[in-house]
Amino acid sequence: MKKLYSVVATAGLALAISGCTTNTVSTPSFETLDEKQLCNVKSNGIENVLATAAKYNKIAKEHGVEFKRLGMTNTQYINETNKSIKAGSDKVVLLDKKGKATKNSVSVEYATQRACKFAVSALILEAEGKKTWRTAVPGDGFKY
Amino acid sequence: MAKKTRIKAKEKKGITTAKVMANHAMLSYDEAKRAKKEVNFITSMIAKVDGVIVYEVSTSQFLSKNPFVQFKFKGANKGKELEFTWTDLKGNTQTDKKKIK
Amino acid sequence: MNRRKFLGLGLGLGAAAVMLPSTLSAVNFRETKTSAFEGPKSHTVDEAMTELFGTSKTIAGKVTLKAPDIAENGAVVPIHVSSKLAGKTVAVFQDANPESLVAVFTVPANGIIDYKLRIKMAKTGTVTAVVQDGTTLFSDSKMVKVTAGGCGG
Amino acid sequence: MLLNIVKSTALVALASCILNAGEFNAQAEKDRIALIEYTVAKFKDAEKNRDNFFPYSTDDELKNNIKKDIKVEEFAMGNYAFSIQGQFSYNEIKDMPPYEELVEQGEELYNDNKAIQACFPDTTIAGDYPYFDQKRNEVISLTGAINECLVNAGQEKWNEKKGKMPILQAYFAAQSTEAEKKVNITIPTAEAAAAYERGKEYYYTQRGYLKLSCATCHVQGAGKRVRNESLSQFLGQTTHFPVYRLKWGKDKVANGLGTLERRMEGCIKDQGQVPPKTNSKQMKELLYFMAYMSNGMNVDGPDVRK
Repeated sequence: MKKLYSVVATAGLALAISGCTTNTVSTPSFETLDEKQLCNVKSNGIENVLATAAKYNKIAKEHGVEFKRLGMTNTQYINETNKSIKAGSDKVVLLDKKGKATKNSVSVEYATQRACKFAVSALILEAEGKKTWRTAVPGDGFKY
Repeated sequence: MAKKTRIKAKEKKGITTAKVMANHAMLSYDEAKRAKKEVNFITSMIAKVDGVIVYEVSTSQFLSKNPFVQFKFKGANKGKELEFTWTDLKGNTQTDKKKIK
Repeated sequence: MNRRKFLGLGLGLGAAAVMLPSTLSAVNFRETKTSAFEGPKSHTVDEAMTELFGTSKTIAGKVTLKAPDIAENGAVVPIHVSSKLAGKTVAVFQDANPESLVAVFTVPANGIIDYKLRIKMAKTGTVTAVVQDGTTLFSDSKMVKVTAGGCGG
Repeated sequence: MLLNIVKSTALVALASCILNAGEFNAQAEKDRIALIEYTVAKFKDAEKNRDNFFPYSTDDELKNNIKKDIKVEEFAMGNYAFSIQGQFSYNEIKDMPPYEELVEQGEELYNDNKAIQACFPDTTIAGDYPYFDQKRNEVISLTGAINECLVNAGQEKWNEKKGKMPILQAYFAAQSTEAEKKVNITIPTAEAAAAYERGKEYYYTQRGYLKLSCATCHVQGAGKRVRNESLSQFLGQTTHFPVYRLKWGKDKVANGLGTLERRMEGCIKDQGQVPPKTNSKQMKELLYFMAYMSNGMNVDGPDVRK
């Protein structure tokens, strides 16, 4: 019986520790980020929105929740947008999955807004996911 | 073309079933053009037991890469050797043998 | 132009190689019916069939063709032709590629019409199997849908 | 050295499993049984259960393309377990699969490499990975163990996704299948249980710009379609790796075979997310959780997919 107690205690402790580490990684405040306001290029300006994108994407990357679309990571997307701005171009050339330039491009404004949106949503999604994931588990929160 | 043709031949109730997978890129005209390689594919396959033809097919560029064929024939016993030969467009041929189980 | 020239050369070599071993009884359809395989006019199934058999009139039935409704991958489409007919020649056609004749089997004395093979299809099309019994052609057809299959990398 | 570690951990794992069975793996067992119940119920009769499970599927699909009364063991076949349409091709290709020569190459790789032989004296171990190493307190994947073995012997690491790695693993899988081994994942300690839970959270958490979780498609979505793809069910998802995919092998047969990690990476990319690194803790814990869910099922690799 005593042994069982100790087993339960260590298990609890381990769970607490692991739970703790994952909790500290995601600050709850991310859930309340206002993506529309933060990523509005017209009211904030392209440079600021791109800086916001870079800031939050860095955190998303550390948390392992960075978005990727059509072979391009959000980091690549931000880098390419920065390059275009520096070069004075109003177009961002999209890359393929090997990192090579494709024939397709988008406007700097669109790229900036999307990069920001992706960075912020990744963190919001992560924070929401902490609360909602159990609703998908059969035998737990998922009822059918 | 050094790779062997994979052959499995089994006899049951007088009927032998042979499964064969040849090793060939089977580059069709379109594929060869895209890959910038010379077109080449198997154009004929023949199988024999004791020198008697038991399977014969003329093939085209539309067989899959490493083409697989299965065929059945009567009259061969376990222990006999099945001899399978293919010839491709460039005139390469390869013959492999396998005992019928 | 180049292609035809090359083909001619290839066939010549192929024929020479085939003649060497004791395959004298073999009917090499690629040699005798070149036009059915590659002929400039034989782009449809009907035309290729006419080149090969002299007619494209077939009776549906007595031949069973099995093929998937939707191919897992157009590069590997399994086909199964079987028949109880005592025919001597079996041919497989398809209309998904520019040229339609896929394979011609010569059924040997001990042979059974029960053939499997795996073919390539560039797009959705109909596969047709024909067995020649005497002067009559029996056939079965099946439509195979080809899509770019499989998700994820 | 590694052999000793493996041996001792295996012994400890076995012993602690007997001692603590029903303790550290209690939650995992509950999850596993709940998943089996759900999957079996869902595919009992798709047409009858449409309101519950398949509200968007067509009549034709439910009636003609989803098999009824599927046995638990059959779920290891992926979507071919239920998809009548896919079964013809699958069975035909399985009859003489393109990976046979690669299994033989895997055997040669094994016979030619003394280090690998020393690390893996038993070749029927495909169902025992990933396992939780109690000394190191981490999940060890088969891919990770093979590369570690090579590095310890002063050899170069192999690509974790294609090439020699899945070819050797195909040999292990074929040997395990032949020996009729079953998936046998243990959860020996509290730390192992925590790793399992983290893997579970990953599987069920929505990610990427499409806001999909693995479960969206493979638990709730199993049996439904995305474009023309029948989504496979989670149960039995890891039993048959490495897998030969027709699309991977399109240009070169040797490239057709891929490890479980290669498949996972592609799947996670489709979620709209940057996948975790092949040998990262996150990936290994995810695989650990997934493999546990197939516990007790037959190892049946390598296999072929579209």
